Amino acid sequence: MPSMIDIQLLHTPLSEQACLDFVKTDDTGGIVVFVGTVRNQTKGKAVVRLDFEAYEPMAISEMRKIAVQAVEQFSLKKISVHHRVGTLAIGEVPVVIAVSSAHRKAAFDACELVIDTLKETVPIWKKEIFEDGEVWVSATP
Amino acid sequence: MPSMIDIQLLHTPLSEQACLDFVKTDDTGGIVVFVGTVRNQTKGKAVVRLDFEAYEPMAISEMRKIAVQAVEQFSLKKISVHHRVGTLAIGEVPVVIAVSSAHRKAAFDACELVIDTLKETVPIWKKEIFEDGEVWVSATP
Amino acid sequence: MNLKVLCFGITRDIIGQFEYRLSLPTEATVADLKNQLSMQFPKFATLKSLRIALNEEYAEDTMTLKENDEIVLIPPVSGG
Amino acid sequence: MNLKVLCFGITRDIIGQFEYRLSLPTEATVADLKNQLSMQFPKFATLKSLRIALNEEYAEDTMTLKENDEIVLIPPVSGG
Repeated sequence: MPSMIDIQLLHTPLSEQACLDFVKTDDTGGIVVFVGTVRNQTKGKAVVRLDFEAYEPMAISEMRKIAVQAVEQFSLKKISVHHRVGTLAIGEVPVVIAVSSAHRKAAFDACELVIDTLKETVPIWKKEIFEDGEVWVSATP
Repeated sequence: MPSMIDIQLLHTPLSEQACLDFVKTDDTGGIVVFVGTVRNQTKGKAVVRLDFEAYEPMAISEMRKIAVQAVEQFSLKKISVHHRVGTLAIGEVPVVIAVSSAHRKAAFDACELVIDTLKETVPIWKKEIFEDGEVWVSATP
Repeated sequence: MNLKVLCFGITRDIIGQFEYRLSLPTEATVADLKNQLSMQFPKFATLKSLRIALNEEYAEDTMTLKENDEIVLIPPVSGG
Repeated sequence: MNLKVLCFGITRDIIGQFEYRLSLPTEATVADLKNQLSMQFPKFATLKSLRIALNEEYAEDTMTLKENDEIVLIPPVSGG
């Protein structure tokens, strides 16, 4: 199912429109898109920027596994998952997930499962940079 | 809450990016977008085009009611609902709904409730045009 | 009293015009209007539902109509 | 046998380098590697979790390591 699935790990700004354009088909009933953004604070502490790094070949293969599973489980028409690495400023977009489906309920459920699973299994890490220090997100309790 | 809510009923093509740009804020954790598209068939019968019409002032006020309710129920940061009227070709976009929230679960739930409710209460009608006839969608059992 | 009713979607096809004028007794309700339309246009019975909007709000069957109300027929909606 | 381990995220900060070389007995398992690292770097105990990837796949603790495996330390991920 390669032509139904578009996985990209990019060092440049993501395009939501590129993901949307990939998943649009003439027999699609609904498209759902999740867009992550870099927040300006964590637990009230101001964030200056985020640094993302990935174990790139495995990040791509794990994203692909999630996409294949979602296509099968929800009978998706198409899916596009783009993740960015490198330094991101507040408001920039680390991840875009777009799915298309004949039925919108399946599209919502699939998109939510993909982002939930991505955050659990894909080897990508982010470090929050504050004015007075930095921390690897979720690394320690 | 006017500046948090963007409701538009348009006679021109919709821009998903415009909806996304409206809902992005520096304190957003996640954005969810629903994009409706015109399907090429209904129950196996080829669709040539769709004609949408609206009772415009009430369509806008009903969309606004849904948006206000969603912002309150899900503590959304922002919401953008754009609906198109007129003649749409296969693949064109009749509706875009974008919501932003501190937590992505709320964004998914809100976006799904907004499109579900829009399809029940907003006075907009679509007529499917086939090669050999036309039918008002959902009008009769 | 004389009323003007705006007809959208399939109701315009059934009635054959967008602005439909009819007379009802003073104090007539939304239910009375629906009954009158059903008698004059039997095809209304084929609709899944018919709601009436009064002045841009959905109206209950018990609400009373007034001559200057903006009255709109709302057949099953299908936006999105 | 001589192994090379790649360290991402906080594991690179703890170990102080991206490529870390160590020796383990032949037939050593993923669990043995984790134990060795925990002894040498007590800070590993502060991590929420530590997974090992072998050749771009998550590895079970019981799997046996080989000299040419691509071995990668996967601290708690935080993409998205």
